[in-house]
Parts: sequence; C-alpha cells; structure tokens
Amino acid sequence: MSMDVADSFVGGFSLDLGFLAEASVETIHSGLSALDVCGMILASVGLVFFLGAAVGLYRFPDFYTRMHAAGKGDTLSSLLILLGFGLITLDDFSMVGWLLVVKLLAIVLFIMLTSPTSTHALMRAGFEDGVEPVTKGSSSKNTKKEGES
Amino acid sequence: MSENSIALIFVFPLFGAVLCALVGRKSRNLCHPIAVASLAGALWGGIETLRRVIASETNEVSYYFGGWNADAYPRGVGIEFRADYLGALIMLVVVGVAFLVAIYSKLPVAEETPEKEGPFYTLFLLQVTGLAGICLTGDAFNLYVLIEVAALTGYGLIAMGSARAAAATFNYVILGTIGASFYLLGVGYVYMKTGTLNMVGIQEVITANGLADSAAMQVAFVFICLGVLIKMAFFPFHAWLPNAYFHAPTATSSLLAPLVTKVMIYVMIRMTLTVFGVDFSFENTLWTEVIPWLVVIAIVCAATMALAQRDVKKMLTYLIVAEVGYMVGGIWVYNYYGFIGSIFHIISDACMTLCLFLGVGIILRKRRTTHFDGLRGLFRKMPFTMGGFFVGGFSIIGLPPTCGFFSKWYLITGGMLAERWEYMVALMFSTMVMVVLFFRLIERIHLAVTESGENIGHGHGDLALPESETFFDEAHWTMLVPLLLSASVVLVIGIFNQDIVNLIQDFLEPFDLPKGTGR
Amino acid sequence: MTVEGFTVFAGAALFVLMLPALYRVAVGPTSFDRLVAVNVIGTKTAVLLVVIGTLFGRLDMFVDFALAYALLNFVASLAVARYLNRTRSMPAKKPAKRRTPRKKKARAS
Amino acid sequence: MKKIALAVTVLTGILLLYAAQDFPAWGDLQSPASASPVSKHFIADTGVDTEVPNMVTAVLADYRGFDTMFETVVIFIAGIAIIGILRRTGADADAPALKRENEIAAEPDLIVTNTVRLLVPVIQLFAFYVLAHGHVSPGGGFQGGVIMGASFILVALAWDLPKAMDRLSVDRAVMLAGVGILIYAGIGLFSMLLGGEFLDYAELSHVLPVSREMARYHAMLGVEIGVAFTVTAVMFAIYANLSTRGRLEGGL
Repeated sequence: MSMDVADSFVGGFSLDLGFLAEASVETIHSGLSALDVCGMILASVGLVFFLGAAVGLYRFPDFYTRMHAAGKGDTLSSLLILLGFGLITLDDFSMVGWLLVVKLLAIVLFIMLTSPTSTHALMRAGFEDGVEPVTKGSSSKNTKKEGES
Repeated sequence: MSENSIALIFVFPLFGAVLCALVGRKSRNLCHPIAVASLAGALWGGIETLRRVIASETNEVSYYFGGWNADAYPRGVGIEFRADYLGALIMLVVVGVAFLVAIYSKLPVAEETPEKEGPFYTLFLLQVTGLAGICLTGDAFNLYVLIEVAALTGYGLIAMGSARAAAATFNYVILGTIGASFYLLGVGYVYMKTGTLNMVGIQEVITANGLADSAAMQVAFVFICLGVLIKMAFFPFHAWLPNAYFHAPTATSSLLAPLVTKVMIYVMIRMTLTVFGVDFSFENTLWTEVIPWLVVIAIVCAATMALAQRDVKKMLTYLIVAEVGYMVGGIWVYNYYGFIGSIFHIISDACMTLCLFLGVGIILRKRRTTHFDGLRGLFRKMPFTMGGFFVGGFSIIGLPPTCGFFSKWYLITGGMLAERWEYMVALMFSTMVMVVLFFRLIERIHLAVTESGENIGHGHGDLALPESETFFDEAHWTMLVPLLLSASVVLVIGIFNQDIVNLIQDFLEPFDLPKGTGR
Repeated sequence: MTVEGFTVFAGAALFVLMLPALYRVAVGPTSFDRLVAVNVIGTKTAVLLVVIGTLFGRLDMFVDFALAYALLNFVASLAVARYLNRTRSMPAKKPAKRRTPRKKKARAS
Repeated sequence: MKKIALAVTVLTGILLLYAAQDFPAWGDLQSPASASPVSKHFIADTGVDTEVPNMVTAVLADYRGFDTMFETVVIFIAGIAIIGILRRTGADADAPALKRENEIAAEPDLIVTNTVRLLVPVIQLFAFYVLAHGHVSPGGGFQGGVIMGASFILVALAWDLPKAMDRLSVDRAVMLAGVGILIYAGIGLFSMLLGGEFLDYAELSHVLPVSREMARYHAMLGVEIGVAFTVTAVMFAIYANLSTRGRLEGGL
C-alpha cells in the first residue's frame, strides 16, 4: 500500500474521526519531530515484518513452517511497532510521556518473554501429538492445495 | 434498627451464607442452625417491613442504598428499594417459605448431598437473598442482578443432586440464560430511551415525554415480557421445569417450586403496572390479544400432561406450569379482579405448592420412590403427613375454605367481567383435571390399589394390607412440623382472605384498572 | 503525512493483516494451526490497543488494557497447549495425521 | 429445530434493528436520556460527592455499590456451585481416577517453567497496581482479581496443580472468597451500624479521621479489595475443580 493510498484512506475517515482529533491534541502534535519520524519508521518496519508473518501463516505448507513464520515475525513486529509508538509518545519529553514509555517497555519486555514461550509450548504440544512435517518426498500436494484454496 | 428493616431482610441471609461457606468444611453440623437462624432474622425484618408499610401514609417505604436519597440527590442516582403492599407481601411469602424449608431440609440434605452441607446452605441462603431482593427492588438493572443471583444459585442447587439432575440442569441453564438476556436487552433499550433505571423514574419519563408510541420502548417491553415469560416457564418455554424440579434434591425442589415461578410473575406485574404503566402495557392491542390465547393453550396442555404422569413429583411439576398459566392469564385479561386474583394466587399458590412438595419429599424419603405404585397404605402409616398433603391438594383443586378457592374465585370473576370466556373454560377444564388427579391420588393413598387397578387383598381400604406395611411410622418432626405449619397457613390464609385482599386492593386502587364488563 | 494519519494507517494495516491469520483459524487444518493463528491475533490485539490509545490520546489508560490482554493471551495459549498435550490418546511413537478430517480436505482441494 | 432457532434469531435481530432507528441521535441534548438529571449528576458532581476522579469507579463502587456487591456475590456463587457440583466426597474420592485412554502425564517444561518463574512476581505486582489504581484509571477489584487469579493459574499450568495448591489451596480459596464478601458487606453493615443506610460509606467518617467525601473515597478502595479477594479465589477454585473434575490432583 503506497503512501498516497494511505493518505486518501485516512482522508476518507477524517469525517468520522473529527472528534478523536480534538480529544488527542495533547499527545499528537501537528508538526513532525525527529522522534516522530524515527517512531514511524520503526513502526513501519514492524508492519512489514507482520506482513511477512501473515503471508507465512497463510502460505506455508505445514504446521512447523507456519509456526516459524508466526513465532518470529509476530514477536519482532510487535516489539518494533510498540517501540515506534513509544517514540511517538515520547516527543514532548514530559513526565507523563516517560511514564507511558516505561509502561510500553514493560509490554515490550512481556511480549518478548511470553511470545517465544507460548510458541515453544505449542510447538512441543504439536510435536508430541504427532503432527507430521512436510518432507521432501512426502505428499506436499494436499497441504499445498489447502494453502491456496 | 427498625428503619433498616429492609436491609436486614437480605443482610441476615447474606452473612449466614458466607458463614456457611467458611465453617462448611470443618464443622458441617453448624450449617443448618446458621441457615435457620439467619432466615428467622430475615423473617423478623420482613414482618417489620410489612408493619411499617401498613403504618406509613403513602403505603410504601423507600430505602436508599449508600445514602443517595431522593431528597438530596436526583432520583435514580443510587439504588432504591421500595416496599409497597405488593412487594412486601410477596417478600414475606418468600422469606416465610424459605424459613419452613430450611427447618425441613435438615435430614434430606444430610442424606442426599452428603458432606456438601456447606455449599448447599450457602446457595440456599443466597437464593433467598436474591428472591427477596427481587420483590423489593425499585431499580430495573438491580432486578436483573438479583434475577441472576437467584438463577445461578438455582442451577447450583438443582445440579447438586444426582448425575441426572446435572443433566436436567443443562436445559435450565440454557433457557434461563436466554430469558435473562432478553430481559437485559429490554432494560438496555429502556435506559437508552429514558436515561434512568429507577422504576418510578422510568414511569415518570414515559408519561412526561409521551414515549408510549416509541418503537424502541415497545420492543423493550416485548423483550422484557419475553424474558420474564421464559424465566417463569410459561407454556412454550416450560421444557426445562419438569425435569429440573423432578431430579432436584428434595430440599431444593421444595424451595424452588413454590417460589421461583411466582416471583417471576411478580416481576411481570411490577413491569406492567409500575414501570411501563397500565396504558402502555394493555392498550398495545396485538400483544393483549395474543397472550390470553397462549394462556389457554398453556393451561390445557399442562393439565393434560399432568394427567398423563404416573409419578407424584412429576405430576406436581406439570401442575406448576398450569398454575403459571392461571396467573399470567389473570394479568392479561386486564381486569381489576383478575389482578387481585393473580396477586392473591401468587401468595396462595406458593403456600400450597410448598405444602405438596414437602409432603412429596417425605414420601420420597420413606418409600424411595414417588411413583403411584409406591403410595398404597401411606395414610395408615403417616396420617399427619398425608393430612397436610391433602390440604395442599384440596387447595390446588380449589375447595373452600382453603386459600386456593378464593384466589381461583377472583381469577374467574376477572375473566367473566372481562368477557374472556376462553380463559374461564380453560380454568374450569384444569380444575376438573386436578379433581381427577387428586382423587386418584387419594384413592391410591387410602386404599390398597395398584396402578393397574388391581386390589391387593380382599377387603376395602388399607386394612387389607399386611400389618408390616401399615404400622404407624410418622415422619421425623423436623420434616413434619413445617408440613403441618404450611398446611395450616393454607387454611389460615383461606379463612382470613379478606384481610389480604384488602391490602391488595389498596395497592391496585391508584392504577385505574377497568372494573366492570366491557373493554 | 501527520502522526495521526500514520496511526490510523497502522491500526488499519494491523487489522487487515490479521485477516490471513483469521483465515488460518477458520480453515485449520489441525487444531495447532488454529492455535498459532489465535496466538498471533492475540498478540497483535495488544499492539492494536496501544495504537488505538495513541489515536484517542488516552495512552495512559490503554497501556494497562494492552498489558492485561497480553498476559491473558499468554495464559490462554499455555493452557490450550497444555490441554492438547495432555489429552492425546496415543503415544507419539508413530507420527500419524490426526485431527485432519478427510472430508474437509477433499472439499478444500 | 436448527431452522426454528435460526428463524427466531433472525426475527430478534430484525426487531432490534427496527427499534434502533428510534434511538436518540448521537449527542442529542433534547432526548430524555440526555436531559435526565441522573446523567448530569454523575458527570458534574461525582468529584464533589466522592473526590474520585474516575467517575466509572465512583458509579460502580459507590452510587451503584449495591449492584456491585451482588455481582461479587454472583462470582462467589459460581465458585461455590462448581465446588458443590464437582467436588468428590467420601467414597467417591477414593475411587480410582478416571484415566483417559493411554493418557500421558505431561512433565513440566523447562522453558515454560523458567519464564513463568520470572513472570509471576511481576504479574502479581501488576495486579496490585491495577487494583489500587482503580480510582484514577480503568481497573479496580474485578480486573485486579482476574490478573491475580491468572498468576496462580499460570503456576498450575507451568508445573501442575499441587504446586499451585501449595501456595493457595482450594479450601483456603473458598475461605478467601468468603472473606472478600465479608469485607464488602461488612463495610456496608458497619456504615449501617454507624447510623446511615446500608453501604453509606460517608458514615465511616465518624471513625476515620477524614471528611465525608474522603471516607467514601477510602471505603471504595476497601470495597475493591474485597472484590479482588473474591475474584482471585474463585478464579483459582473454578480452574482447579474444572481441570481435574473435582479431584484436585494432576491438573490439566
């Protein structure tokens, strides 16, 4: 999705979101500071990673590969997006802003710990349950078709 | 203390319930005395409340939780309990019935749910809290919360019995949840339109803003009525009731059968009269035309199904469904006397159903079955128990001087004055069915006749039974005394019916209901 | 492009990218696939809560929601993984395709 | 039967939508709902009455505290009922456990246990934060209790139920739930004995060295603590009984 498409997308919603803009004057300034730009870049990178995770989840042939895509892409993209929004929030360096960033970092830390752990637990449960991985000689037809349907 | 009597009605059972939960594991024997004592406290609070209502000039007493009284703050900021004659009378019935059942439940609970006295009495007391609160609350959302309290405890109490009881509860849970959801949706719509949850406040906003034509309010009314009808096991939605009450433990069915459906009918009266107002509820022609016919179908079907049962307890559960039809009909024939009959029937039906279920519980304990075949020779064995049981039966048939006669009289009068002949025919039909049912029972209990009609022995009556089956073996006094008390209450209410009807008339007077013929 | 515009864009993109995961939840084919996808959606919902908080300007409230949501998501996925690990009916000696209804496959292909 | 259910659902939906047309317009000041003095009082006077900045908490715990008390009781009922229905007693408890077919006991996973060991204290701290911060931000007894209960469930998930029951046994959980109700209703009863109505927290200013408004403020915190006790205990008790079918051994 290119930027101007995104802009028109936002423009389409601007009518409905008018009251939000008024409510959010404090946090979001009209001008763009360097921190904002950094944050937006970080969050965009995070979104790209999430795109990878989503495509992998959709397209990969078996449980283990999907797990791979989801476990890595999902964790990293969450971290990046949260950090990006942390930077965006920080742009006036107020006390409240710092507090929020600390809380956001807590979420980042939390996701960093829990997401791989739950991926591991699910993977182990799947392996012990006997979910069959796709191997070179095996019939990858079935699974592949499922992904495409 | 007297000005807090309304709070005491549920403070005693609430603290009693928590105490039961706390001591329940270690010293199970304490639970029964705690339950009886706290219900005695609640009964005192209830009587005190009724006394205060009679003494007050406006015939109602308000109690504002959290001190948000209507003088200093806008009405509806806090939660209000309003006791008028209707609420106070039915609350008193609830607490009184629960008190008797609590005394009665000592042996059945110890035998049927061993080692679970703690949870049982906790749920029992909270059930009473919920039901008594429903009768007094003046807040539509608080009513929902209390309905949920009563419903959840009911599920727990029923499912605590056998494995079959747990299976039967499942239907009840599903239908009960659907009913509660409908009620909640309706309350949500009402709040959307009126901006208040206080019952009096809603009525004021409806009249002040002319909301009677509003589509949202009408849909809300339909939803609330539908939810309440499901909860009270009105005919097409009755499927949960017979199985749930049949498989429930004795103490549970003795508590729930007389109270739950009646309290929901009270909610319907409260909603139609106090909250939405008479004009709104009854000038809505389609709805008012449909319900009386549904009532007719309900009464006839339930009575027929009761006729087909070969088990006393199961038969009684179908009779409850028929009685629900009576009372709903009394409301929707839209007549002053119909309303008197409905309200009076709530009171008398609670007492006589209690009487019958207590009797059935004793039979079940002695004979391990409630099938018709297990009944023979019982009269000689337990004359007092069966005497009490028959009083309840006569009252359900409607023989004077029991209270059932007078409430049925007012119902029929209401139907006649409103020219609802189909309702009267249904009432007559169900009375016939009950006569057949109960005289068949009496025959079984008195005589040595089996289900196929075959006489055991050669003589008449239970004299022909061997001595081993007819020796005097009365029930334990903790079970017998509540039964006899409830039977005498049935008679006392019947004899002093005029006093109660006067209170009901005082309540109904301001509502301007049609009294004569013609609509 | 303003920060607000980017926030709306990020929220919308997060939502749109959840759809493939939702497809995986609906289609399967094994229950573990569904669980992975549910886990992904749960994590992203926590992120989405932060984004919405930024949009409303009430991030101070929404971070608490997000943290609680991430926590409950973790508990849920652990619980389900534990449940499936425990209730399998055969030892894992011979890997066999289970929980893969044949009919569904035939319909899908 | 399914078709009837579908028809009923569709009919209900149509009715709801039909009625939704009649709703007051967004922000319509003339509608009875907006004009009612109740909403105005909540918005304008919450701070005056109770000194609590978060009016949701004030409405929940004070204006409609009676509702909230019974909602807590509902949770308590759920816990007690589950125990009453599922708990094996007497001869039942000694019967051999119903083994599912070829069931394998899962052993604690190294990675999961280490992560959980790291997280549980943090989660419990967060629970306290949510509970205590309810006056100014979203949160309060229910939320804090859920998070606290989740931490115990997490221990039971990572190791097994006995390990969690070392920390909070089910019997003690039932007691804790009762204590929670006792705290809530006790504050209400105490304010009644001090001369007000039930749950009239302002009367507590007779015994607390604060103004009537601040008495409400502090009593609300006490009430939330009671709610948190009940919710924590009931969450854990329900989990323990459901996951082991009332046997309280092994766990999921």
